[in-house]
Amino acid sequence: MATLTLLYFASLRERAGVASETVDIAAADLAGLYGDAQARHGFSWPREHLRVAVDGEFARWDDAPKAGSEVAFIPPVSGG
Amino acid sequence: MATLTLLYFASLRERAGVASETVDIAAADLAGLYGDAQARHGFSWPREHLRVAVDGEFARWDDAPKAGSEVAFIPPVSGG
Amino acid sequence: MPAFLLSSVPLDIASLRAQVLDPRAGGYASFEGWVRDHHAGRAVDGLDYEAYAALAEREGERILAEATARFDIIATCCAHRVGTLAIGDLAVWVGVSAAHRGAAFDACRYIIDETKRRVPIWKREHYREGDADWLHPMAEEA
Amino acid sequence: MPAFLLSSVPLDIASLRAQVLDPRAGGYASFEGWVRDHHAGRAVDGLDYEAYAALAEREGERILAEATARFDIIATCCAHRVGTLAIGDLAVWVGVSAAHRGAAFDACRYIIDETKRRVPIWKREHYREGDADWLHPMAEEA
Repeated sequence: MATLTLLYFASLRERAGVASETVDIAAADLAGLYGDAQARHGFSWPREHLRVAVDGEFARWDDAPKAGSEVAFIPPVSGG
Repeated sequence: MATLTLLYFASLRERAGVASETVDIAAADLAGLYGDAQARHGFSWPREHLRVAVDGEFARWDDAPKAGSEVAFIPPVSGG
Repeated sequence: MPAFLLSSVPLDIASLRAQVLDPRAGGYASFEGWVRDHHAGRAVDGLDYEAYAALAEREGERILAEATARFDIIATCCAHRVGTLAIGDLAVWVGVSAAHRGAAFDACRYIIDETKRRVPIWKREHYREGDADWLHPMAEEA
Repeated sequence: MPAFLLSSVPLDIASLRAQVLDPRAGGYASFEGWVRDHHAGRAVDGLDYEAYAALAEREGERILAEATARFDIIATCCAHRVGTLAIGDLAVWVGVSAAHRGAAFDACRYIIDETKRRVPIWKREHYREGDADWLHPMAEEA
């Protein structure tokens, strides 16, 4: 089965206990991918408050997961 | 007769050929003082485009000249 | 190409500033964000910044390009720290040069506003009481 | 007491900036005016600044006090060169620290705008063609 890499940052990373993990592509879109990760790690963030990025570019939740890609869930930012 | 010191800056200084001069107080107000200086040095600036200061503070053209004071005619500024 | 830089070592303001110097420039506006000793009523001892580096640099350069297109400026640069910072440390620096000051101010403000809003960098505050928290502001920050 | 300084030697940005550093400050905005190589379509080689020092410092400090009263800032300082300057030289520097960036930007802009409008300092431009002129702008400068 095809896999991709999930990246976690800040409170998501702390909650997941890992900065990244390689997962099988079970979901049909990035939204489904987040739903699975959310269930697995108990993330409290509803998807509506996050953004998603693929290979270092912002993406859309209804994009299909690509094998070998790097998918990041982006909680609200606080730089500056 | 009482005297005061006139200060000239920038193009007024160049036109007058001096940075300061001590003059007898002949005029009744600072406007008159400028009128005299204007006639003496051929300043092209109408008084309406200048400000006047006495002893390092902005003053009014209808203020009376004070003996021993320092009066500066301030052409439009261009700092910064 | 305007540069958006992430740095894990202290920012050198003099060399950042030198990147935007230009003989055509009459005005230069800069902004610095410093770590302050309090936030939302709590005493703060220091903080960590974490970034999604690949996306942060790309999104940051997009912001600088937008500012260059939108305002009549000559050069701009932005740098942001990652890692552990103490009170008073420089967290972010923005510099903009322009022929006239209005464009320099407007672009500088645009860049810091958009950087805080869009660039994937996160702050974890260490409170004097001993706990720490990642900040994920939902509304526009104060 | 916020300081407005006239200097006949080059401004030292690092030590000026140090005057407004404060652990309560989260934002710092600064403005620099540089001598540029052209003005009103003419090539410029350099310039002289002349000030009515006593009044310039007093009016400058009045402006800094106004900014402090009007905006929620922590500290501010402004310095202006007098004497002969070359292209690229720093002519004026303004720095403002504040808890939040909006006040820092607004105060910084207020201070440079009012300084250019009110402080008795005059600029004499040297043109590449060899002549020179005192600038006495009648309308708001560009």
